Amino acid sequence: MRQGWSVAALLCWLSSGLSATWGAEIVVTTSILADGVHNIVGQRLQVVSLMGAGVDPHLYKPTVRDVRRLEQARVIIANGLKLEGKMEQALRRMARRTPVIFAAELLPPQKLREVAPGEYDPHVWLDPQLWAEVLRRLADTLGQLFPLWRQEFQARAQHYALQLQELDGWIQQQLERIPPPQRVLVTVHEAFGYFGRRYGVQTLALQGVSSASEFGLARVLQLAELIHTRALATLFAESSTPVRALEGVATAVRWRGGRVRIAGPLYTDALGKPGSPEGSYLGMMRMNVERIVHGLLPQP
Amino acid sequence: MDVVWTLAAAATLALACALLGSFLALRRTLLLGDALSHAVLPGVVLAFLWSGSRELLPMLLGAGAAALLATLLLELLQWRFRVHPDAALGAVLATFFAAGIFLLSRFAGQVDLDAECVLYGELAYVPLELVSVMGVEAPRGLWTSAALLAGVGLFVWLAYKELVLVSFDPTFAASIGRSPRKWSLALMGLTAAVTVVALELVGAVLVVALLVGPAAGARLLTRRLPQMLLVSALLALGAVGAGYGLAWAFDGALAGWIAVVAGGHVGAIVLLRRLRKAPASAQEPFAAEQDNDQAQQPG
Amino acid sequence: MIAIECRDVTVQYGHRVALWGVTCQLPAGQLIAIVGPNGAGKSTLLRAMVGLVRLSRGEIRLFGQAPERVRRRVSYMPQRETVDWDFPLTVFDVVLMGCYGELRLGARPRREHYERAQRALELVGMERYAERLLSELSGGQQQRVFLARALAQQAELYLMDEPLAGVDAATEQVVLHVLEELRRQGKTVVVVHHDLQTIAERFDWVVLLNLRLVACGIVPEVLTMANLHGAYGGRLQMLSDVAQVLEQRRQRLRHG
Amino acid sequence: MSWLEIFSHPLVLIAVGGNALIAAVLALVGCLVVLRREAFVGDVLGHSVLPGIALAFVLVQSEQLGAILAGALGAAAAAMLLLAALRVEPRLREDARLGVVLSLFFGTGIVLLTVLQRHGVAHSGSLWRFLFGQAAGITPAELGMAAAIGAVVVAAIALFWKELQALSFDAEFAQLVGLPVGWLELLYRALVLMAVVVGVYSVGAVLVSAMLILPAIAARALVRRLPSMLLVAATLAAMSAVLGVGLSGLFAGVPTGPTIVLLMGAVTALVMLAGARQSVLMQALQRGRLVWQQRQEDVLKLLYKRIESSGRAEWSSAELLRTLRSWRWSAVPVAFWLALRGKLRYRARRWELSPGGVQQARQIVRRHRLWELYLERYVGLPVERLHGDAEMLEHLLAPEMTAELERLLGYPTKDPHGRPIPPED
Repeated sequence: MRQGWSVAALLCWLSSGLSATWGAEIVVTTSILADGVHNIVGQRLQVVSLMGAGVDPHLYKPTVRDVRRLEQARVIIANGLKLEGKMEQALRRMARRTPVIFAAELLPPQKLREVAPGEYDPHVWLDPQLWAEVLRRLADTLGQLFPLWRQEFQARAQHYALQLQELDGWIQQQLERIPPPQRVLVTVHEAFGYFGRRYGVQTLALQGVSSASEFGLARVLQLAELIHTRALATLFAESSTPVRALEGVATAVRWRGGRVRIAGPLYTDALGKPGSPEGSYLGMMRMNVERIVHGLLPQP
Repeated sequence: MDVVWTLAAAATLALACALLGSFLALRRTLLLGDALSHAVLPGVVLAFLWSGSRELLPMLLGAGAAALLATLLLELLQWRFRVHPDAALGAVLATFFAAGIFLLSRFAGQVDLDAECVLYGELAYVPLELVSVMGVEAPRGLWTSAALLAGVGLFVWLAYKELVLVSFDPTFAASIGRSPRKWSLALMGLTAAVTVVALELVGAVLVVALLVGPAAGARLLTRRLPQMLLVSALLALGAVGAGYGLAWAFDGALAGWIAVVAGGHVGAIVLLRRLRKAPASAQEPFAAEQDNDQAQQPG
Repeated sequence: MIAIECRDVTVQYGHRVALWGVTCQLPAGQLIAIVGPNGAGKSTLLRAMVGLVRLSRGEIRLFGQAPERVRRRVSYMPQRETVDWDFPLTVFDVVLMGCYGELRLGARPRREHYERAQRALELVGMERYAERLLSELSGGQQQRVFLARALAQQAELYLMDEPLAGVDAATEQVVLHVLEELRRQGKTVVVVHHDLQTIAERFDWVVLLNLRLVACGIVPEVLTMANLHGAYGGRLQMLSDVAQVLEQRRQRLRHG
Repeated sequence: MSWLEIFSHPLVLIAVGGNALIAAVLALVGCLVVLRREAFVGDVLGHSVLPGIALAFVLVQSEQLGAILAGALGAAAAAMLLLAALRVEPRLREDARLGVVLSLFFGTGIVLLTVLQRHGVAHSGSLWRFLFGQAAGITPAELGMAAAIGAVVVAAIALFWKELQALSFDAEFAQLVGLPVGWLELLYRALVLMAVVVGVYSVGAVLVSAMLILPAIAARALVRRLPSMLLVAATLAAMSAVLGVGLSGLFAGVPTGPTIVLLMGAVTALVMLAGARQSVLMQALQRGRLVWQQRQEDVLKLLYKRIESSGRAEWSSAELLRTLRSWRWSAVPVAFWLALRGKLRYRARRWELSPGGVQQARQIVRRHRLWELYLERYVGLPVERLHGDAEMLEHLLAPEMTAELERLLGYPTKDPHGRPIPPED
């Protein structure tokens, strides 16, 4: 994957950094990224995320102050792989003035899921192992930008990676409780690709990777058919997309005689409200897995 | 610096829209902008699917082609099939837009593309995209809107006489050899160009607001055409400035606030004129005639 | 010298026949009236003379040439109602439009044009209203502005559509005075008019029309009881019945 | 999945029912809107709903059907009020008023959206859905709501039919006649509001304005009378909805809402080109039929004149062919057609006009010569021009007009060229 950051950017960063009158050191797009970066830089650098909780990164409308923050940030970190829609285009063009790092694009392509020729699934953070690697690479890159704290960033990344490893083990163990045929995750838009790949959970979704594309009736019927034949019991709503779409599928399955309920909502593209348990990445993932397990375990 | 860039780009675009909007207001075809801003979607999507890239040029070509087709269809519906202008506009607008969404869902479903993202620009991003032309570094948006303003300005400067004549008295214009059809098509084409460029830059809602608001407000405030053009330009700049201030104060979407101000100020003017006229006991010398004039055209 | 020559002029709007086989020669330097009942095709004939209307059959020659080629020498004054009088223009702006025919794209009017417009305004007695807005004018004043605009064109042939319709007495006098002034200058003036009384007193030539030419010539010869009965009488009812039948059968009158 | 399976699937039936109902309701109201030349109001109202919904989201913090609808209704009503209020200023024309309200409300909608985003209200992004609509995801609750509002709209139109008709055609007259114009105007606006709000919730703002306008234009071109126009518009709309849902059910990636609109657009285009009376095709057909009828009458007249001049009433095949060809090549197929219709007979190796043929020919010649006399005596056309115009008019005269013409001309027996005018029989 091409390097998201270039030497030229470093030079102009040096010049613009000094003139920074106000604004965060690091500006990050999604709240999930912000949580990760915060775990790398700790208190050294101020981390600000543009998108709040429950916001669908794809349909995000920037405000004037967001632009000011981007303008004056020392480093901008975005997820990339077209998660941020229109904003990504603008950020790519900004790369000449301010260093912009596309976190997901730090990973080698073979580790990514290709959903269409040249298009990759951006939801890398839902696989803790992969997310740990992203953060590790991010720490190296940030280390180059801030040589003073290189070791510290890498140490913190390493420490956080252990927590992620522990989370990974916990998830593995939790998912064991679900009988294999039931290990199917049905959501509105296809966010759990990496999660499914990591833990052997099959994922089905109404929409493709982008939550903005409009699904047709055919997809609803096809999904309902699949759910009915596989006798699946639970559909999962998401925090950043409407639940109405799933109700259609549920109605279809119920009419075919199947029993199905809508659980969740799961957090996919954004963390929960700050301060709440699902306000941090680790909390969010635990909440998600608990809800998945609870949802997929056969009801008494 | 981002403030200056954004304001400059928005202001130049607003001026171009205000200038053009004034003539559209006189010809009562202000809604053309709204119709075209929807009608270009299929053209843009086809351009994207065909060229596989979101670069400006293919998008503009696609949008331009769609706008031209929409304009011809409008003419056909109105002249050949006697459909009322409003209905023709609505029909073309909706069908073209639906075609656009159809193409998007059918062929670009997987690729991360949607009406909101592929078509409508975002004014806030303007300062972030710097491009250097002849050594001067300025946002791409500023260059395009400056070129647009130059184009519209030149057109109005050169064809001012003809535009006024054709809009005021088409029959007389025809009798001295200036064909009204040719000039109205030229005006429609220019509107299509402004809409297409502005769409890519600031999004659909702002295009309509900038085309309609200042022109409608100026129409109320002034009595002579040259004054109207000037006042509509000032109102446009005012809308951009006030919009930016409000967007900054409430940390809201810039395009949204400018649209609110551009649309809202007309309501305020109407209210003020109502208040000023109602208690005014001493009628102006010609008010008698003016009143019957108003009676003749109940809007 | 013949100013206007019409040969078998036939005009069809969609499927309604407006003019049928009108053939006549109108002399130059005369005050000519086109008169006839409602729907007789008076305005259509005038607009045909300016080249604003496509002829289904026949042709029209102005000074021996096609109307399109002599635009500069012809001035046309449309009916008042065709215009939005709430347009943000002053009286002077409108009169100045009379000179636009000579100005190239982008060329600004020069001093001589301003003077010509000023003189035209004086001729119609509207010079005090030069800076006044259109929306502040009465019906008569609007008519005089249109007349001034026509005069500003300084043409040889003036074609005026109902210049005296619905105007106050003062404006009527001004218009008639201007018509006489134009005739004195040897210009040809063709006026669509309905009041036979004024025509008898003030006009030289008359074209009596009702879908087809009833009569054309000097006033005393044309305004005879027989002709008037022919034009206004009922016996041409059959013709309008047929026009009505054409309408129903959607039959285009293509012939010859 | 085949067509049959699709339409037996309960979910599809809901989507079909919902979309067809909404399309029909919008089409009914659309007719009134288009006839009142307010077609663009639908588009403006559709977009003005956005701030209302955003506000409902801010207050209720979730996607409750009731709250969303209340918000949408409130905003649309406010937009309508503002439109009416702005009407007080004559300098502000209709298109300016619509543009101002559109930008004001749509701008407010976007501003509220960013406020929602800032406060992290759940799935604020989904508001865009109300613009582009999610016609495939119609839920039973929405179907019920659409049915309820549909019933109200249909009942109101049926009940107050003549009043609404009068109001749309000539409001001043309606007032003079004593109709409660104020209340009727309110009723009309309420109908539009309800239809638009329900439509926006399920198919999106832009598709609403399409369904308001397209069926009305198509129906107007197809039928003359207002009641049948409403019926045809509603049927066309419902049919394209059913087909649209079916297609989007069968083929993946085919969006439901836009497909319905495209189908409706295609129907309208088809009607304009081929279906309607004044459509391109129909007029061509009519003209064709007329010309063919004229050709037959011309040939009959030609043969009758030959009988008149040569005194012989039958001809050999060669003679007949020579006569026809001398006049015009196309006369040959026409004669063949006349033979088929029994106007021309082949007896004992001879061609002759059948009694019916003779009778029709005489009538044509009679009309022709009467016309020549009229044109010569009243219209003052030069004699050599008479034949041309009379040639044209003879085909058009209805029998009663010919009798009236004869009475006017004083029952003449000779035409301007001295030829006898056959009596009427």
